[in-house]
Amino acid sequence: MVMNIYKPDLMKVLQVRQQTGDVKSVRIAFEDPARAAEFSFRVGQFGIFSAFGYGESTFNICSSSNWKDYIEFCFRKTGAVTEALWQIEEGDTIGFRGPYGNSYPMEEWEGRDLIFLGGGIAMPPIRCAIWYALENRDKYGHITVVYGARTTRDLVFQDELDEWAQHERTTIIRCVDPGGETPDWKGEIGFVPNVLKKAAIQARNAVALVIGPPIMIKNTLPVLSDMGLAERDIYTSLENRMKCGVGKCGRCNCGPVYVCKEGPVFSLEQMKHLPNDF
Amino acid sequence: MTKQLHKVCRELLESGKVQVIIGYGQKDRGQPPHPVFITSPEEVEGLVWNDQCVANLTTYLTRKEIRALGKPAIIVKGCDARAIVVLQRESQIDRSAMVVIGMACNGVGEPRLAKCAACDAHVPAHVDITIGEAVSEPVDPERRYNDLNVFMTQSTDERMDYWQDELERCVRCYACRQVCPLCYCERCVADKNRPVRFSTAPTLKGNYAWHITRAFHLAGRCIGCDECTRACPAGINLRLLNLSVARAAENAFGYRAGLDPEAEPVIGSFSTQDKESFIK
Amino acid sequence: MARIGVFICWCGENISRHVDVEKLAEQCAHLPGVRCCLTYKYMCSEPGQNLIREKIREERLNGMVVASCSPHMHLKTFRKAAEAEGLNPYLVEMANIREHCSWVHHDVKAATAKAADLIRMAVAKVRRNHALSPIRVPLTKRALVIGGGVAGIQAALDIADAGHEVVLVEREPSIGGKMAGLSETFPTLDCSQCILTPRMVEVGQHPNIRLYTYSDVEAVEGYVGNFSVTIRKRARYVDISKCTGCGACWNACPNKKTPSEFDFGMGKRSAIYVPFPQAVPARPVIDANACTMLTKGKCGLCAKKCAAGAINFKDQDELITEKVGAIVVATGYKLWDIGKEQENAKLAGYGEYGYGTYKDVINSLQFERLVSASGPTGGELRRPSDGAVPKTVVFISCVGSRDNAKGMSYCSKICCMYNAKHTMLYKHKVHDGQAHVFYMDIRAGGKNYDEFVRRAIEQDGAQYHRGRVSKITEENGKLIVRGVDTLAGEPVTIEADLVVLATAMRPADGVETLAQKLNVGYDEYGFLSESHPKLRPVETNAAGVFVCGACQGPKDIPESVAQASAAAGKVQVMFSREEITREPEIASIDERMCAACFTCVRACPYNAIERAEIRDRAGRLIKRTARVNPGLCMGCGTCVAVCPSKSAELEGFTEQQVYAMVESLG
Amino acid sequence: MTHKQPHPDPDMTTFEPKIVAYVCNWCTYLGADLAGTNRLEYPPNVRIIRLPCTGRIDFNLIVKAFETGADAVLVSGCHPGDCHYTSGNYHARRRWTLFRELLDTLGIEMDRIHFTWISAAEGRKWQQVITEITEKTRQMGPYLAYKRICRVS
Amino acid sequence: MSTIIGGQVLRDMVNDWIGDGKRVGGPGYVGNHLILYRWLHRSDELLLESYPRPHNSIKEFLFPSHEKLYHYKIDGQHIELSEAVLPDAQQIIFAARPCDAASLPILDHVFNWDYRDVFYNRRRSLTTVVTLACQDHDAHCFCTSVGGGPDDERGSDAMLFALGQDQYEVRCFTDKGKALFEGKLEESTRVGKVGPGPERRLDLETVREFLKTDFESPLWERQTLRCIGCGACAYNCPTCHCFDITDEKVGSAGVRMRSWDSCQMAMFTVHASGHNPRSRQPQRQRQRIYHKFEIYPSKFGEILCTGCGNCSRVCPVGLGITPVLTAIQEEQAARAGTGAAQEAGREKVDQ
Repeated sequence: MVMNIYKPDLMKVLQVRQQTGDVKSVRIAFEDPARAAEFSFRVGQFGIFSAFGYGESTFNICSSSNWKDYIEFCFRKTGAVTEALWQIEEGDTIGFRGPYGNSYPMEEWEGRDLIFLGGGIAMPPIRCAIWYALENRDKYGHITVVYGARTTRDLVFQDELDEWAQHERTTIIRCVDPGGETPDWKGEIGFVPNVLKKAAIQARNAVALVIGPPIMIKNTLPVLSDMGLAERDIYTSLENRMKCGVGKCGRCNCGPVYVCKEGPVFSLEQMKHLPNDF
Repeated sequence: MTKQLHKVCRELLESGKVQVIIGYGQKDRGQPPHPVFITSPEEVEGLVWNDQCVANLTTYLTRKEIRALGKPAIIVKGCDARAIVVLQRESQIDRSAMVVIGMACNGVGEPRLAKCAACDAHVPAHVDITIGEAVSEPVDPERRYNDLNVFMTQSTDERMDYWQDELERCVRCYACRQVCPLCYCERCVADKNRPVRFSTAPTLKGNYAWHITRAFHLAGRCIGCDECTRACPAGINLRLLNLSVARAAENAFGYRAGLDPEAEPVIGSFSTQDKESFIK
Repeated sequence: MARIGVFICWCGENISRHVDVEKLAEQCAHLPGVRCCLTYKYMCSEPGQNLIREKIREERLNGMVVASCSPHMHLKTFRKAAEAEGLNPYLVEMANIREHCSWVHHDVKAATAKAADLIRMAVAKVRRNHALSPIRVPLTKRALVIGGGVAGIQAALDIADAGHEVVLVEREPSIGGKMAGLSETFPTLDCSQCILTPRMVEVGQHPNIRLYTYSDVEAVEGYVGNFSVTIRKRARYVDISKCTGCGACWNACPNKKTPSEFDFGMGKRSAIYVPFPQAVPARPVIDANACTMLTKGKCGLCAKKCAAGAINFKDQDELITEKVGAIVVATGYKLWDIGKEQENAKLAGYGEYGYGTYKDVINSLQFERLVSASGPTGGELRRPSDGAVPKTVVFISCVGSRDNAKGMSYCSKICCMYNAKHTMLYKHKVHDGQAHVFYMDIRAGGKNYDEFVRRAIEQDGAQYHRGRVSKITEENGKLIVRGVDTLAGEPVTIEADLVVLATAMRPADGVETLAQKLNVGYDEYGFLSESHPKLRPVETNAAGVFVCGACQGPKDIPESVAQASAAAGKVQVMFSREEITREPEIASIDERMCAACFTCVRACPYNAIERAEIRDRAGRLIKRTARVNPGLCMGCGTCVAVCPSKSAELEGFTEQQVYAMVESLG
Repeated sequence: MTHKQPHPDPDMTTFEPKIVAYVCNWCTYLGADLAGTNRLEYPPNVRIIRLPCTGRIDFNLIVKAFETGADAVLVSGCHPGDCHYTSGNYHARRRWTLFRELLDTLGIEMDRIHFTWISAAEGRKWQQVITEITEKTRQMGPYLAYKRICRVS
Repeated sequence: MSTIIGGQVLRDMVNDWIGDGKRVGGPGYVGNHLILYRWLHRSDELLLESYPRPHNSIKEFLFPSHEKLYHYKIDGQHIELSEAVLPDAQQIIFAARPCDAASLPILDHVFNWDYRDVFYNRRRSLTTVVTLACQDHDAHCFCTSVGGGPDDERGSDAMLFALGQDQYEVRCFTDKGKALFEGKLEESTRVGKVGPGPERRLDLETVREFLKTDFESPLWERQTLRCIGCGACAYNCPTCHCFDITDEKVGSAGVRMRSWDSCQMAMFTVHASGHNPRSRQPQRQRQRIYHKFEIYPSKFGEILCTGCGNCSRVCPVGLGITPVLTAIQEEQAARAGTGAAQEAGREKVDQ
């Protein structure tokens, strides 16, 4: 059968959870069992999801690659496609093609401490890495997660944050921007970089994954380098606009790379070679 | 006229009255003049004026990149000047914060552009400085819309076939929109997808809806500078559509765009005495 | 929304007779997003609504389409039912498969297909509806009543008695309207003045009623709860606060020749006059055209005679602005002046009856004046031509009414009753006189109405001829009335001394311009359009504007008074709350995308869009934009259509919803 | 190049024209309701889309109706002067005066687009207008030219 | 030894191809003065002489302005996908210009690296390219500056060389070319004429040096201010290949459509959050030049430009690539300032 690289697989919607006022996470599975069997991906990769009649959008696959019977993605209602996806219910059918892009070098990170820093809607791309690390707990050192959002209502996957806190050698720190807390808020108050500095984690041979709005990344880097992380140990995932996902349509081209092929995961060292055009 | 233009522009720049001159330059003789932005008095020599200066420079007055250069002086022909009147009426520009240099013009383009045959604005109106002389006498509507009248002698089916061939070539490069001084929207309705009002793919269906939308958004506004027709790489005669809505506004409401800054625009206002014969 | 419920109503058999509701339910169950689809015999009934509420709970519906009658009928009903169950009312849409489908298409297959399309469109729309909550708007608890006839008086008194301030505007120098001019009223023959005058006095003295007589409504701005009404108080040339009503001025006035409008030209009055003795306010007014002092500057006797010095020839019109929350229109009626010349071509008038040429051919209101005790002849019936007591009087019904060819096609409803009354009054005044009535049908449907007409015929000997009058000619002092009596089957010729025409009842002059000022609809005859003939007879499509009495259609006094109280009731319902909740279906503008061309500002009929500026914290101008004032916007959507970049959006009819409806027909 | 030989003509008798009607909520919609309450029968080919006022009816909607396969489009609202929003129909009248010229230039068949004023009291006129348009469109047959333009999927 | 063919024989061959169902694309008149590549109905629409080159490119025949990727049908909760119908008619591009044909091998890279684009490849395999060597050129042509020339064989299956009096020399380079002219050629000794080709004005080495270092240079702003942000240059360029995927829905069925897009469009790179890395027009112009002369060469080893000059030919404001590259060259020359560097700079240009 001639391989039409743009044609998606049909996916059955298993479960839809509303995370916040405008963010939902959706669990989907392949309708075609053969495709389900042969499908695999690595954490950090993304997929392109179709709302038929409206178009396609790019989201990270936020479930762990070890979970075989479904994949999950998370989105905020901003445009035409996400508005259509907002209306899907259990039992509906949507399209998915992927996995695309590179992934977190989990093998390279084995034996090292992991620091995950997430801001706002950026938790999903980190969540898959955290689950993967927890499922191979012994391969990794201490895991620290600092996850911040504007207000308590904007925090995503709150139930799982609690679950992660149960694991040993794992520190989960939640924070909200000043003024976003509620009276019974037990977590930290402040921006992620400051909370991280306050936590004063001793990072022995650590690796960091930072995903969030550009301003958060800019302020977090100095804190991490003070903690002794080299630029090649700090990774992020770029949020470029993508359309084809297969390195053809030119949309995600930034400097020498096609972010959808050579990215979206880059170390800071690699990012040095990119013009600030992302 | 060019020397006169250089003198005027040098004075304007030196006196600090304006920070940039939007005019025509022609570095390489082989190619037609193109828009230039002169910011220092020395560069004024780079300005040219001849009958090849076809572009309508007023489209730059609403561009944020050009506004950043400071208070402009702009060189306009008679047809271009009318765009300034419309832009002023639609509160897009502050007329007092610019100097408009009107060039007398007896027709531009090699071969002569179609619009120049029925031009009644050889001497630009509502300008601050006029350079050169020309005689512009009124043109009766019959001659102004002659191209359209000739086209309309064809039957409905012939016209439909004609436009199906023409609009099939459109590849939606949007040159007609980007070159038009009156297409200044923050984000064009063609770029909005909630909802998608017409297909953005260059299907014949999408092209029909796009060109209907573009032409109708010029109803009672199009000044007939015909930049869209010149800019279209597929050679589609958009002039006919513009003439159609212009003629409609003139026949029905005696209104011609860009002549009188105080006139009430056609769309958005109404008169209880508007005549029509098609509503049953 | 993706959990939609579709509820298809049989409407007894109004829908199910031409629309196969079961097959329809099957088809619509497959529409995208539809979770449950069922039919019921009477969806709007109690059990029907309970079924809906149960389904909302059971299926956790977040959107609902009711396929039944017109939204104008029951949209509010179903939205209330949804709201009671916690579903936002604006997530409920209706598909009109009755008035627009089963009632007008009798081919079952085509009607069912059309119903399916209408439901598909409604589902496509409701899936894109937003949950809205009504807009809260402050309320001015004052009412304006336009027209001081019996309806206006009743409405004003009811509202004032409920403790709210009322502004009553009457065009004539005194309130009382047409009823004040009547002699006695059917069916009880009690004297019109006796039952009306106490109410008029009550109005005059009511602390909550501010009375503007001899005044018109100049302009109305604003919207429900916040109207600003400009009233033109025409120059009266008499300061009613000083005047004691002693009458010295109108007795002294030399000009007694002006035809009295109140007597419809039957009597005369002076230049400074009080229309009728029981006028409220019982203060005179100077007729500027008749007073020689005002026209030629000569005379001024009245001023000399006035002890209170109340007369002021320099008086000017005065424009007064009143803030009111609700408006009741009670402008009443006029009888059709059926002479030859008519204001528009369609009306041909009844030249053949000689009205306007023969002095003794008068209309019913003129007859009322002649037999009224306060009338020009003091109650004695005398012919206008020579003052003789007419021995034979002919009353003609349906003059201009029920006549598609050259008059009004509707029935004026009260003529049969007052014709019978007139024959009785005539008998009581001229015992040996003979009354004849030409009629088509006797319409006497009210309480004791038919008995009243029987009495006129059997006891007072009125001769009723079932037939029309073809022509009236005058020969040597007698009016020859040629007609036919279809029951007797032969022509009838009567030599009458007096002919009274019961002409068609039409709305008062100038009601169209007033309606346009108030944005109220009116029909081809000028009667104001009520919001719904059966369910909302006293409301209009303009929120906060109510109608009662003859301005809404021909009716008699009991009905006018009943409607007046109904309108007053509606105003009191409105004033019972501290604020008005307004429909949230209004426009809004995406200020990031607006190109600030302000075409919408020009186009908005309510000036609800203003030019605004967006500045950063340092006060630097970022951009200009248009901005909608939610209090003024009435939701017409013109701004959406004229906006080139479609930055304007109208809730309830957003672009996404309308395009979804059209595309669902694809 | 769209090869422009028209479709084989479907035989006229079975052709049912599809008519999209954009109507204003206060007058024409109620006029249609009145036609219903008076049981004035008319052909079932029309699909009514209710909008608050003719002022709200966007020119793109006419084009979109043809795109979704309509053979005729009707736009109807309150008579001048009767508009519930006072001036919506005046704006619409001016808009259609200009828009018709543009569509005529583009070769759109103008007798497939109808504009009428129908008040809430004119149930009979609604019946007449719909019957007339349906018959006229039935004779003209399906709008092949625009269907050819829209051959997408 | 050379092989030649008569003009009339060529025209008959074109009619035969069209006759037996092949699709033939070539330059033809549009209106009375514009020449564009179009699908041809009859050979007399073909235009072979007296013009430098058409204003659009043969990209239209291999990577059309819009094409269907796949169909879908929605029924309640269930969705059905079906393949789009791929073309199967042979395609012959006749009388293309060498700078058009040269674009095909360049485009093959992007459409086949890692994922293979079945749509492009299918049309590419069905296509035979017959080019016509250039007799003359206009002020916009700069093929010689990017490794091309009036008789550049890249991408052509066969090439015609005008001999005058309606006679052409034919050189077949590939089996497809040979198969096409099977039995139609006559032996001859005459060799077709070739125009001189535009004088080489640009030196890509200096340009690439500038690009490597001067991403933030004010030159970009100065040179590209007049760009109005339309897509005319990209859509008429033989090598620009960016596209958008949109959804066309009618009723409950629809099709996913691929159509041309351009980095010059304001909305090309806008993020879902509203942030747009290239929000100003000079940034977008810079991206176009970087992608063509720095990024594509470093990734695929080919310059993404064949020097056809269409970008400046169709640009409403007389911009395109040549004015910017010339300005870069002048900047580099000026920056080299005095001494040997300048000498070397000029010498390199003269080759």
